[in-house]
Amino acid sequence: MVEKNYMKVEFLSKSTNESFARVVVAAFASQLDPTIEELSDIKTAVSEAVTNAIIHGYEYNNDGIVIVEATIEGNRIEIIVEDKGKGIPDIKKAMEPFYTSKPDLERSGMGFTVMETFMDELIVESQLGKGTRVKMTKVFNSVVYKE
Amino acid sequence: MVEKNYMKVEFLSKSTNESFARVVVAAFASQLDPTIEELSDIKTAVSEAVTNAIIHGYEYNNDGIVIVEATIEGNRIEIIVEDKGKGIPDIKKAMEPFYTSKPDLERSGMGFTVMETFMDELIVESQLGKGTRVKMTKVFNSVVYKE
Amino acid sequence: AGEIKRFLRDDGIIKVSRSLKQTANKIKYAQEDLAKELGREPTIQEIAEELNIDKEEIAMALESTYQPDYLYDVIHH
Ligand SMILES: Nc1ncnc2c1ncn2[C@@H]1O[C@H](COP(=O)(O)OP(=O)(O)O)[C@@H](O)[C@H]1O
Ligand SMILES: Nc1ncnc2c1ncn2[C@@H]1O[C@H](COP(=O)(O)OP(=O)(O)O)[C@@H](O)[C@H]1O
Ligand SMILES: [Mg+2]
Ligand SMILES: [Mg+2]
Repeated sequence: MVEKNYMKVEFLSKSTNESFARVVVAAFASQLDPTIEELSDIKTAVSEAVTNAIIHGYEYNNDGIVIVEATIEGNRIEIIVEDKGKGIPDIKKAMEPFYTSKPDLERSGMGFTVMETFMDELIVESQLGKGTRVKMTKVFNSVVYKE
Repeated sequence: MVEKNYMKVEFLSKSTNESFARVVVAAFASQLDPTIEELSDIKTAVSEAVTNAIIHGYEYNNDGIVIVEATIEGNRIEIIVEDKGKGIPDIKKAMEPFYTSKPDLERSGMGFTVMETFMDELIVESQLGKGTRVKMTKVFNSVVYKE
Repeated sequence: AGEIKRFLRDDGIIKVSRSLKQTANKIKYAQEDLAKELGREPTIQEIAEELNIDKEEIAMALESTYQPDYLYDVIHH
């Protein structure tokens, strides 16, 4: 039988909530009984996506809402990070390594690359003026799959 | 200016999510850096409310949704635990120490008393067949904030 | 008197931030010990059992020592 679980968390687009988002996802993912390293991969990816929502989606505006959803099914976790912010004009370009629209802020332009590296799958959807939705999935190999 | 923050989390009414809910609220509240004791009071109260939602509100049905909201304002935290379950027929009676509708399950009947003891304020609202909403507030005396 | 007060404040009223860092340290040692013992990386549950805390608590304590990954570090500095 596949154990299924679901959670959704919403919070204000304040940078103090980046750490909160990491803990929420890590605490939820801990039900899959990963190693510390697997947990840390997920945190890194979530951190990048949430930071993007706050600084690009809402441009440091503190009263936007960031939504993070997570679904566990078997040994697989799917994480969605969503904002209702300004959206991405060119997703393909945005996902290129080192591309950043804010070079002045010393952004590395490596956020999406990091998400791709640490997760197994990454899908980015965005609409100008409507917001952005980043879906990431990862399979935990440490999980002893019980029938 | 008083620092304000807000979060809302929804999750399935599975008992494995009780410790998840506790840590989510703790992670959010820990932004204020309270004492261990203050944080532990909150975790205990949240635990009781979430357990009630799962075992009484949804009667162990795994696909109900439990909602936990938390608002920080200055050194005060307000926590709402809500379910869309069966509701409480007589709130006054339900809140009496040692009253339980499930004595067969070795329930202590002390959940609401614990919430009242560990928090500064407790308000229970409920509608039969619609659900229950428990609102609790606490002031962290250890946390100094500037107005 | 000031010294006694400071002592009490330090010892009696422990802030969450400090306690989380202590737990994170214990997690690190437990992880190392278990890795030796098991010959592989321990899971969160195995560490949780060793320390007698919830695995969700481990997720929270680890955040107190959170550092972006190596790759991220190199890029940002
Ligand atoms: N949530 C978002 N909302 C709007 N724009 C975004 C969002 N996420 C990413 N972007 C755009 O994609 C670019 C690349 O993102 P990323 O790889 O994380 O690099 P960086 O954040 O360092 O700029 C950003 O510079 C920004 O223009
Ligand atoms: N969320 C809820 N939905 C429906 N009934 C509830 C809920 N919370 C509490 N109750 C009712 O109130 C009673 C007292 O609750 P509590 O003080 O926590 O004691 P216990 O959970 O041990 O029974 C419960 O036995 C139950 O009948
Ligand atoms: Mg980025
Ligand atoms: Mg109870």
